[in-house]
Amino acid sequence: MTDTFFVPLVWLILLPLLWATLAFMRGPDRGGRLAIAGLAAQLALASVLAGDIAVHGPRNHVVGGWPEPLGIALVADGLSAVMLLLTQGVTLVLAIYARSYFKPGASPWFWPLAGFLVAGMNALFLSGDLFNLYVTLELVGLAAVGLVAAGGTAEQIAAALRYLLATLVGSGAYLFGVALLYGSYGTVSASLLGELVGNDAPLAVWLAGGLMLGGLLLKTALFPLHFWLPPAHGGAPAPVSALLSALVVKASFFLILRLWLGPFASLAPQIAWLPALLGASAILWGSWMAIKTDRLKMLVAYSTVAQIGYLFLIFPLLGSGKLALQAGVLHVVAHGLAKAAMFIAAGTLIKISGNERVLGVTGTADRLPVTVFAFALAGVSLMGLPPSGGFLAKWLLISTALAQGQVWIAGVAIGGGLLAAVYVFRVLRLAFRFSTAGDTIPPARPAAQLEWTAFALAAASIALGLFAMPVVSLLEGVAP
Amino acid sequence: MSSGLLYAATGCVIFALGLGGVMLLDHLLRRILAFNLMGSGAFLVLVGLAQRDGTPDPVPQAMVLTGIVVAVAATALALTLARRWHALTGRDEIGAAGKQRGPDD
Amino acid sequence: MPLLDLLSGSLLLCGAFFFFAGTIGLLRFPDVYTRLHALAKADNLGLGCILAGLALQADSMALALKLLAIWPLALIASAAVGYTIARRADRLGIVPWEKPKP
Amino acid sequence: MNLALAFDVLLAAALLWSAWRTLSTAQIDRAVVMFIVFGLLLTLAWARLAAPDIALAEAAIGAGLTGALLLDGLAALKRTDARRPARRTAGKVMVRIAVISVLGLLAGTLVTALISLPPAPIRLPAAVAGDLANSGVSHPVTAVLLNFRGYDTLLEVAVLLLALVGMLAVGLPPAHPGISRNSMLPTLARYALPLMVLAAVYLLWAGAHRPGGAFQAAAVLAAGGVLLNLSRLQAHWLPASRAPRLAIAGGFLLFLAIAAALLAHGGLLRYPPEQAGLLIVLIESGLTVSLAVNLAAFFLLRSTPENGQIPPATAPRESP
Amino acid sequence: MTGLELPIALFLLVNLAAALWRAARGPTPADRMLAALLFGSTGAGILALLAFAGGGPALVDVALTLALLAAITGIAFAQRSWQRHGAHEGGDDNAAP
Repeated sequence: MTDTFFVPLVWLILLPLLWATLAFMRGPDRGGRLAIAGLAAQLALASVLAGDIAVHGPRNHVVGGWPEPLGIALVADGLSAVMLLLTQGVTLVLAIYARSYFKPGASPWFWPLAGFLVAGMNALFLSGDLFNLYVTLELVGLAAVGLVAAGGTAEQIAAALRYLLATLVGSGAYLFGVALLYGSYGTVSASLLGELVGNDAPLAVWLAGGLMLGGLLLKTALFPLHFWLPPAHGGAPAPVSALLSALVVKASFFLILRLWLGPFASLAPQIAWLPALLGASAILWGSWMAIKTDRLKMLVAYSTVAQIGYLFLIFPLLGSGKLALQAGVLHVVAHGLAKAAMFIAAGTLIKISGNERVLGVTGTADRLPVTVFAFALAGVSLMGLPPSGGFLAKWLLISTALAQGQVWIAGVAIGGGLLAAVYVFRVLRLAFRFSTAGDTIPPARPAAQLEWTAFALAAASIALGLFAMPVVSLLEGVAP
Repeated sequence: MSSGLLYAATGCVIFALGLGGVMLLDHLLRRILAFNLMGSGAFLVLVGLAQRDGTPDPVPQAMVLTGIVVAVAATALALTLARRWHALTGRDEIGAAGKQRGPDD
Repeated sequence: MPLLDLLSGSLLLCGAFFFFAGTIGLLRFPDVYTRLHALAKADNLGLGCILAGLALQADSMALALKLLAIWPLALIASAAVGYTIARRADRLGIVPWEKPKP
Repeated sequence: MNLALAFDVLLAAALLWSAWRTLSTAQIDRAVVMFIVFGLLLTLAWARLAAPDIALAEAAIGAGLTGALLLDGLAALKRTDARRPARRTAGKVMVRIAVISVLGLLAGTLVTALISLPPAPIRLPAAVAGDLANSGVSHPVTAVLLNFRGYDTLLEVAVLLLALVGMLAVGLPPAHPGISRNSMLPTLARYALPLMVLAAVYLLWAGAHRPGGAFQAAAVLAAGGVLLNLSRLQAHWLPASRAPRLAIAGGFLLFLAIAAALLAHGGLLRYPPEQAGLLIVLIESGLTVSLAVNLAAFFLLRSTPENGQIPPATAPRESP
Repeated sequence: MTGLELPIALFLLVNLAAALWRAARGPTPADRMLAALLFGSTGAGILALLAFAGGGPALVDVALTLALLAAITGIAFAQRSWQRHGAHEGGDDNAAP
């Protein structure tokens, strides 16, 4: 075994493909342990890769030994490393949760689907080729749809169908953009396109950018293209909702960021106000719906709609310095951890109380202290209170916005935090209330894995605020 | 106008037709067909535009082959979902894409 | 080889004629059974002539054989499908058209 | 040449018209037929675009599998196709008009953008031709698919496998008991199947040096599976049946294993030039089996077994 | 090459366009299917002609594949989806567990 064999960034793609296929081969309900072992190995690989990048800068792998533009290059920079770490870490914890959450037969093909999902996301974070990214987008999209539908109720099937159509339209528009780019420049390599696309780009390239951005915004569920998200994320089984909200929407966001900073860097600044404006609307609309809805997981799903909005507030600020990018990526990580925690905490609450309404959490703090505490911690991060990762992200965002004179962005960020407080406290107030019905419900104790996984994720989201330096320093090397 | 460019232009219109179909039509099967039209339009642009000077280009051709496989996969999954939905509810539509008839209201 | 070209060309024209006749039949005949009949003509004769005409021009034996192999395939397919569709039409109670009595 | 241009213009018009009718025709079964017609026209377009590989794939997949899948899905979905009264409020009509005009504008802008596009600065066909000798195959498209961009193909096979897992997770439709016993069909299938296998082997073999390859071969084989099932010579597969799963996973795992083993050789899918041909043949053979079973499973895999005989209840309904 | 290939291919395409009209019009589902089948055989003819009009011998393989598989759509149509309107025949999805 030579040292070329052990290339972490390649194995991050091959390993999940391998265990997903093995799980499929072994049949329904099989592969859980394999998946956890694989994910643990992947987490180690991602850490090694991140360490490599921190020391040596971005890593490349030329697939097949054919340099671009003929071949495909895999590229790992600090941004990829952060996303990879987040993905492996969150998925590993969720896998442990899912193993006790799903009873045999409840979601027999969860493991292969999750494996392909992770493989698709890892491949997406690492690809430097726009057409290859299309294939990874489809891998992620179809896996996510399968996971949503796996619950099997009519509601879930409808959510999955709506999601499928949205994701297919999104990737179709993206593919069309790729076709236009190939026609214009004769290559689909992101790095080469970055050099070729200039201010004088022909109309076809602008159209390509618009179509790709539009398609990816639909996949990221940015307001007003968010219509498919609440039923899909709110209706899916809890571990699936967590995967989708914490990671999958971030994958298409990552790709937007990559295109924005890479191939379209010279065109993008002229329309930067648009995503920011939509982001601000998303924060207001999503928060308002989260305050209004009467179902617990719907509340969490609408909170995702709102939190996605923050990610797009950074776009007008990207022009000067790294701070905006760091704020955005910190928000991705903080929200990923917090939202995964919140969804699985909500899942446990619903599973134990048997009630999926927000009112169903009444009095659960007595019986499920760890889960309610996890929910509260995740809420702290979403609201952006210190010392959480959410706080740090928001603080960076607000100070950058103020430094650049974009006061309205700072205002929206602060307002969004207050709105988040309203919907988080709406749940917590009920949880800490005495329940009159509490005595009639048998005091079922959930498995420790269900409670402590949520706690671990929520605690990580808080701890991010204290130990953010590694993440921030990884992003130093990302080309703007 | 070279034949590559002619088919690329045709692809643009087919793509727009398909996009409109997915957005505006009701029947699930028809929306699946519309999505396939979208894909075919994009494929025509990919190959046609790259070959607008008349020389065949194997790279976009290989990409289209990959794209066709992906489209078949997506179609099969979409059909299964549509049939499952029909089996559960007897309906063949889920409401237009922009309209929220989700479980939350 | 002008004779070969002449033969090939006339076979191609002949094929075109049969295809044309088949399409006319498909458009003009009154019911599914008669249209099926028209389609069978087009398939069998039109395609056969065209393929034979092209086979005469083939520069390799393999290509000529491949061209001629298409024909029986098309014959089998049209026979099977024609039979299946006609049978199904009959089962579904579609009554064959008859010339209106004067 | 003017005739060629006339051919292209007429074909483009027919493509547009069939696409439009697919979306606009009132009945859903007409829409499916128009779509199948669209696929056949598209095959001709690929032929005109000097893309015989795509034409082969489109012909094999469109005429075989997709058509059968759509018609089978149509049978399931149209039973309740009672014409709903059009509920068109003024607001909806406005949205409709807005969307259509935006898309019309988009299409128009796209076409103008394409016409005025300057030539591309990078020309890949030359690069492909330059490295073809080291790719292990002599057909450029196969070289791109399995070597230069083999990583795309690896992920694409994963997508196909994933779609099947997704179908299993969603819940498969039950077996179709079939409409009528047709004595002609088994005979046809018995004649046609060996020819299909022969054609598939030929396409697989051809792929190395001329248009063809694993996917086209697999599509033909899958069509054979569909034909066997339609003529009741092959029963449906069940989610629990292990053999199809093993076959599907096998070819993909072989591809993964070779891709990974080549890491030791310097990079993912980095074939040593002298063994590239052999390795590509190995991968393509595995993939043909795997893809064929995977594609056929889209049609054959069902949630309930077929009892193999016509249920008595069907017979009376057959007669008028 | 006799020079007739492309004109005849064009002529067959005109024929196809006429058949397209039948495909769109019906009146019975079978008529639409017949038109689609005519597309299969005429398509094979056009492909073979195009092969000799500069398209290259690979198009003969396409024609062969098309002819080989042309029957499947028609059979799937007859066996699966051609039913009287409103008739509830077998293969009921509602029987799913």
